[in-house]
Amino acid sequence: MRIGVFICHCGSNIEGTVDTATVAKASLDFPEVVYATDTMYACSEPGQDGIIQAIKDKNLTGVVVASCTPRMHEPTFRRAVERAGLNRYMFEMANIREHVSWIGKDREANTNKSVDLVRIAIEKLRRDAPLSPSKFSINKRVMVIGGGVAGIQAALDCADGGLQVVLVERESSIGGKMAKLDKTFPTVDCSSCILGPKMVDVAQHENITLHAYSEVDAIGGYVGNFQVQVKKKATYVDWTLCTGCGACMEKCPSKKNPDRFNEKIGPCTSINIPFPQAIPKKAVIDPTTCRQFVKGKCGVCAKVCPTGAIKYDMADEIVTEDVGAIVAATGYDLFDISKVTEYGGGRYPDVITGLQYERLLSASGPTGGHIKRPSDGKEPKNVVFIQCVGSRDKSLDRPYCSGFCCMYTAKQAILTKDHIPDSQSYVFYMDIRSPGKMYDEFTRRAMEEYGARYIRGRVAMVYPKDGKMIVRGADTLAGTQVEVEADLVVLAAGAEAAVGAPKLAEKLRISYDKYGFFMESHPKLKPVETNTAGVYLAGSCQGPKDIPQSVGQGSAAAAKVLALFSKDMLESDPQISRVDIKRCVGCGKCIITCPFKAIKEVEFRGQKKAEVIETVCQGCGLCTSTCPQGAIQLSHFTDNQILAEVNALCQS
Amino acid sequence: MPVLTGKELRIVGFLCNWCSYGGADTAGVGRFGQPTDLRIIRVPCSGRIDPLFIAKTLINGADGVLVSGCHPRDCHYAEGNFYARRRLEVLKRFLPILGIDPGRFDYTWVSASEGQRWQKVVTVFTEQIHALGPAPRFDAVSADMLAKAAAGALGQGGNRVAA
Amino acid sequence: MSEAIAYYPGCSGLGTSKEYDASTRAVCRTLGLDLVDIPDWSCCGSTPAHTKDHVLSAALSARNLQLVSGMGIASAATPCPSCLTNLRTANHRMEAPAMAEKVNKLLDAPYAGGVEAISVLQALVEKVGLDEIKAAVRTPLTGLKVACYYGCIMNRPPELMAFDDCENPMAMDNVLSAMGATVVPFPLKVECCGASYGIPRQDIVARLTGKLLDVAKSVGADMVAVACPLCQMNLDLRQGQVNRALGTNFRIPVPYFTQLMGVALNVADEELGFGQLCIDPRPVLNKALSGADAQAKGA
Amino acid sequence: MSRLEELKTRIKEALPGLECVIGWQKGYDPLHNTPLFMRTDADVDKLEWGPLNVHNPAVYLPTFTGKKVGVVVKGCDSRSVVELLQENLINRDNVVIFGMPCTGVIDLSKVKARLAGAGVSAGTVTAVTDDGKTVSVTAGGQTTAMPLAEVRADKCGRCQFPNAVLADAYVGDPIAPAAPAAAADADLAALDAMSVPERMAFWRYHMERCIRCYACRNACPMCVCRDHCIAQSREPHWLTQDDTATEKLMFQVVHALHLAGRCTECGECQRACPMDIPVLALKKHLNRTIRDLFDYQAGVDPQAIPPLLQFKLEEDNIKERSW
Repeated sequence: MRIGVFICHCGSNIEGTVDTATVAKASLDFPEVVYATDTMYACSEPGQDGIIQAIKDKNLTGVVVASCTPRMHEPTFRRAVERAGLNRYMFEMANIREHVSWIGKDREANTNKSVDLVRIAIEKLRRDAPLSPSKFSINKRVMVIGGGVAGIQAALDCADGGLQVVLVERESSIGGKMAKLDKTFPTVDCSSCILGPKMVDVAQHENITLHAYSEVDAIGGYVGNFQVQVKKKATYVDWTLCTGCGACMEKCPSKKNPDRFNEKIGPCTSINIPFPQAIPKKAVIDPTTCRQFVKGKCGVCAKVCPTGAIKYDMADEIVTEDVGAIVAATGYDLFDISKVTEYGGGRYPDVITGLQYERLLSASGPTGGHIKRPSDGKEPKNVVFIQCVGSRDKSLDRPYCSGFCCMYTAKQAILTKDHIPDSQSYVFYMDIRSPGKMYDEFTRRAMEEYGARYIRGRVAMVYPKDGKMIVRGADTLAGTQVEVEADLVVLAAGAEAAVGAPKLAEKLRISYDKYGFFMESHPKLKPVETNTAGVYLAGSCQGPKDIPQSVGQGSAAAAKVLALFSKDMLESDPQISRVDIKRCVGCGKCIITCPFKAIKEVEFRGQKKAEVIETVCQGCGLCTSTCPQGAIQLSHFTDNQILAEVNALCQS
Repeated sequence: MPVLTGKELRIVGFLCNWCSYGGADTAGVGRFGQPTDLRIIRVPCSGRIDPLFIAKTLINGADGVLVSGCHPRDCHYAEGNFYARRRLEVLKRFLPILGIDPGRFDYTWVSASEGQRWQKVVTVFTEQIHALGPAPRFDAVSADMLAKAAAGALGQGGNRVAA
Repeated sequence: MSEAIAYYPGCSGLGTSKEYDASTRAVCRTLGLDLVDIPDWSCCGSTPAHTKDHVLSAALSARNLQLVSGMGIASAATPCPSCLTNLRTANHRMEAPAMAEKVNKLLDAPYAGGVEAISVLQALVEKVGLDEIKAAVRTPLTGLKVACYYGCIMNRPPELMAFDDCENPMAMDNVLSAMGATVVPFPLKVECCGASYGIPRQDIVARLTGKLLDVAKSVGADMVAVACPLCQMNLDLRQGQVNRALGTNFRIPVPYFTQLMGVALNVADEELGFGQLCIDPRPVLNKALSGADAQAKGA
Repeated sequence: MSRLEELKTRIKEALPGLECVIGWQKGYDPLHNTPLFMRTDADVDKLEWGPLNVHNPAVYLPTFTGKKVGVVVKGCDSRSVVELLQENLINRDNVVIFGMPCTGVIDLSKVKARLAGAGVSAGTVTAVTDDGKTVSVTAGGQTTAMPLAEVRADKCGRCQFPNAVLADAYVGDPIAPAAPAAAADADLAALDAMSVPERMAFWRYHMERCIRCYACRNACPMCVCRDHCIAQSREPHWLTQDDTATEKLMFQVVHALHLAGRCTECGECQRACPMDIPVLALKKHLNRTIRDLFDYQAGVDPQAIPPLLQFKLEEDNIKERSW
C-alpha cells in the first residue's frame, strides 16, 4: 500500500496547539507511508484538490487525513478520494481537533498525541479493504402507524405523491387527540372544522387503505421490503354492512359506560360510534360492558340494525401488508394526574385534565358545549388552571417541558370567558413558553383582553371545602401565599409517550428515550429519520408537539419517504458484517444477539452456517464481538483492525 | 514517541461512534480542557467491543482502559450497550484474578450532548490512573516474586506487608 | 406472633402524651406485637439539636439506635413523628462514612447501622397487618365519624420516611376503618398545625389549627384522630385559644388513634387515659356508638 | 442384574439406530480408564462405570454433527451436554443420553501423590478396586487404600448434580446432591488470598511453565471452534506464536472469557494439563462472577439463554459508577 498523510491546520484551530509539520514529518516513519504534508484547510476546495493531486502524483492507494472529527468531514474526504479514483473506504481520519487541539494547550503533548492518532489511523488503513455497496429493489408502498393529525398529514402527502399508503389506527376512528379538541390556538378556529375535511380526504383517497381499530402486531424485513402483520381487532360489527346510522346506539340498553372519546367525563353506550364526524363512521361493541357478552343475553343491537351488521362471534384477524417504508405517528398520552396526590385528581370530580375540559367546551361533547362541572353540573364561575402538572417536575420523573400546555391553557382561559362572561380564570404557571408565530400575543390577549389572572407560582394543594375547591399556592412575584376558591380546577397534564410506545419501538427496531419517546436519528439535522433505515417519525411520538409542528413533521416524513422511493433500487451501506463460512460453526450466537435480525441460518453442504442479510445489517458489530472464533467480521472495523490499533498504542 | 515520559501514562479509550465519540467531540467544541493521556479508538458501538480487546490492551502494557458508550436505552443500534454492560462488568470483575488492578479499567455511558460529562470522566479517570501509577508489567515481574511463586509462598501476606 | 420490636417512647411519652404511650403499649400488647423497652434510652435531641449541630443531633439518635442494636433487635418503633424523623435522619446521615466517623467519636459505643426506625403506625400496619387488626376488634366503632390527621412530618420528606403517600397518606384511615369507624375524607391530613409556634406566635397556630378544625367540622367529623403529641396539643389544648382568636366555637375531641383502637379492642378504660385530654372524647364516642347500637337494634 | 449390566442392555437396545455410543473402557493400565466408542454389542460389553471414568465424553459430541449418537454421562458431563444443546452446538434429536447416578471420580494427581507418599510409582499399578467409599490401588505389590472422599476430584465434593440433569435412559435411583460448598475451592481460595501483584507473579510463573500444547482447550467440551480457534488464526490475528508468557496468558484469558457464562466447571482443562497449571481457577472465578451478577449456572436448563447472549433493561446487580 502507498499511503499519503495530510495534517490539517484548520487555520489556527489545530495549528495553534499542534505542530502539524512535525506530525507530518513523524508520519513518514510509519509503515507504507510514502507521502505526508501539512495543509491549511484540508476540507476546502484547494485542500481537497491537493489530496486528489497527491493521489495521482504519488500513486497513493490509501489516504489518512488528520483534521476534525470524522463525524463532520469523513463523507467529504471519502468523496474526494473517490474522485481521484480510489475506493472511498481506502481512507481514514485522525481527529486532532476536537480530541486534541481544542482540549489541551500543551503544544508538545498535543503534537505527540496527534502523531499517535495518525499512527493508529495508518494501522487501520493498512487493513482496510475496498468496499462497494450492493443494490436491491424496493416496494413503493408506505405504512403510516397512527391516524392523528401527523399521521393523517403524512398519509395524505404520500398518497398525493402517488404512493400506495396503508394507514393503521388503534381506535375505531382516525383523528387522534386533535379530534377531541374544541378550538385550536392561536387562531381559536374550530378543531373539527379544520381536521374534519382532512379525515374525509383520507377516507376518499384512492391511494389510502385504512385499517381502523387495528394495531401492528409484528414487523419483519428491512428498508424497501418490510412485512407488517396488522391485527384487526374484533369490532363485532361487520363494517362492510354498517352504515353508521346509529340506530344501535339509540337502543343499546347499556348506556352508562365511561366514554373514552369524552375522556371519561360522559357516558356512552356499549355499541358506539365515538363522535359524529368519525372516519370511518362505524360502530364498535365493547365486549367488557355489552350485556350480550357480560350476561349472555340482550341482542338489542342485532335486532334493530337495519343491515344485519352485528356479528357477536367476530374474532381478531391478522392481515399482512408488504411495504417499503414505515412512518410512526403514534402520538402521545396524558400524564396520569392522580399521581400528583396533593391536587386530588382522580379523587375530586371537579379536578380535571385540560383534555377533559376540551370535551366540556366542545359542542359535540357530553354537555353540549356548556361548561358544567362534573360533580353537580353547575356552571363554574371561578376556574383555576394549574400548569406543568407532570411537566418540568423531576420528582415525578417528568423533567421535560410538554411544550403546548401554556398555549392551550391560555386558549381555555379565553374560551371560558367566551362561554361564561361573568367567570374569572386563574392560571398558576412556572414560566410562559410561547415561542411561535402569534403565540406570545395570544397569551397576552388571554391576560389583557380576557382578564385571566396569571399567578407565577406552584400550587401546593387543592382541597374541597363547602362545595368549592380551595387552591393554595405561592405567588412568587408578590412573595405571598395565595388561596383561590375555585368551582373547577383544570390541570394542564403533561404529555407522555403513548401507552405501548416502547413495545412498538422494539418491533420497529428503533431507539426510544427513558420516557418512551422515539429517538430521531439526529436531534437537529435528521429530526424525522430514525437509525433504522426506512422508518420515519412524525408528530408527538418523538416528543411533545403542537398541531403545526406535528403537521410539519407529517409532511417532512412524507417527503423523506417520497425521496426514498424516487429511486427504483436502493444501495446498501457496505460497512456491514460478513461471515467467513469456513470458520463458522453454525452455533447461531450471532443470530440470537443481532438487534436487527440481520443474520439468518443457512445450509451449506449439509452444515449450518450464518449468513448476513446485507440490506438489514446496520453495522453495529455486536456479532463480531459475540462470535468466539471470529468467523463473522464487521467490515472496516475488523478484529485485526482494532487489534492493530491496540498494538500500535501499546508499543513502547 | 508514544507517551511523554514522566508526564503521561498510556490510556486507551474505546468509544462508540454515535454517543461517546460525539460526546468527546462536543467536549472539544466546548473547549472543555482535559488531560492529554487518552488515545481514542473509534468503534461503531460499545457492543462491538470484545472484552478481549481490553484484556489484550492491559496485558500488553497499557496503564488504563476506558470504554464509553450510549446510555442504556439510547443505543444507536437499540441493544448493543445492553450486551456490552454485561460483558464489561464481567471483565471488570475478572481482571483482578489475573493480577491487574480493576481500577485500571472502567466503562461508562456518555451521550453526544454530554461534553461536560465527558470532560469529567476523562479527568477523573486519568487522575485515577495516575494515582495507580504506571502499570506493573507482566513481563517484568521481579525475580523475588517469581521465586515466591515457584515456592508456593504467595498469598501468605508477606508481600502485602512489604508493600 | 410477630418479632420483637424495640420501643422508643420519646420524652413526650413520659410527659405531655402519657396517654399516647399507655394506649400504644396496651394496643400493641393486645395485638401481640412485642414492644421491648430500650434500657437507658435518651432524648433524640428534638428540634433544637439538629438546628444547632447535625453531628450532635445524629449522635443523640445514634446512641439510642446503638442500644437497640446491642439488644439484637432490628427495628425500633416510636409513637412520636419528631423522634422518628431524628432517628431516621441519623441513619441516613451515617450512611456517609465521614459523618459516621464523626458521630461515632461522640459515642461510647460506635453505631454500625442496621437498625430500622419506624412509627408505631407503620409497625401496626406492617408487622401486625390490617387483617389481624380487624380480626381483633371487639367493639366496632360503628357510627363514629373520624378525620385522620397525620401532621406534616409523619410522611415527609418522602425519600427519608419512605412510608405511605406523602400527600395523601392512608395508613391511619385504613386502621380506623378496620376498627369500624367511618373515616371521613380529610383533605388537610398532612397540613401543618403550627407546631412549636404555639409558644412564641399563638396567632399563627390559631390560624393554622383553626383551619384544620374548620375543615374537619365541614367534612362532618365527630373527632380528629392524631398520631403526634405536638399536633395533639395544638388541636386540643389550644382549641380554646383558637376559638378566642377566630371567634369560633369549636369543641372537637382530638384523641390519639391508639386510644380509639383501644376502645375497639376492649382495652381497659384506665389504660387509655382519655381523662388526660382537654376535651374528653368519651361523651361523643359513647353517643356515636350507642346511636349505632340503637340503629342496629331498631333494624 | 447389576446397574451396569442394565445400562449395557439399554445401550444395546438403542445401538442399531445410532452411529455410536460414547462411554469409558479400561485403559492402558488399571488406574486409567479411557474413552470408548461403542459401535457393536461387543464394544458395549467393554463399558466401565466407576470413579476412574474421569473423562467428559461430551467433548466428542460436536464432532458427530449431523449423525445420531449416544453418550453415557456422569451428572457433570450431562451439564456439558445441556450447555451444548443450549448453544445449538448439537441437535437434541441427534443425541441419546444415558445416565447413572455418580458418586464421584478420582483426581489422578491426588492418587499419584498418595502413591508417591507410600513410596510406589503410579507407573506400576497392577490393580484398582473400589467399593463406592474406598479406592484400593495395588502397585509394586503393595495395596494402598484411599478413601474416595480424600482422592476424589474437587468438583465431586460439592457436586449438586450427581444425577444426569437431562437423560433419555436413566438407570438406578437418583441420589442426593452433596452439601453446597461453604467456601471457595482451595485453588480459588489461594488466589483470593493473594494481593493483586502477587497474582500477576503467580500467573507469570505458571505461564512460563506452559508448553502451549492446547490440551486444556482440546479437552474442553465447550471449545467447539477446534481448527478455527483464534489462538492460531491469522484472520483474526489475536495471538502471535511468540513463546512468551504474555502471549500464553492471553491465550488463557481468551479461553476463560470465551467460556464466561458457558463453563460447567467439569475441570477437563486442568485435568488435561500435562504441566498441572491451575487454569481451572480462572473459570471458577468467572463462574462465581456470573452467579453473583446473573444468578445463573451453565448447563442446567436446556432452554436457558446464556447470560452474555441476553440482557435486562435494568440489571439487578450491575451498578453504574458515578463520576
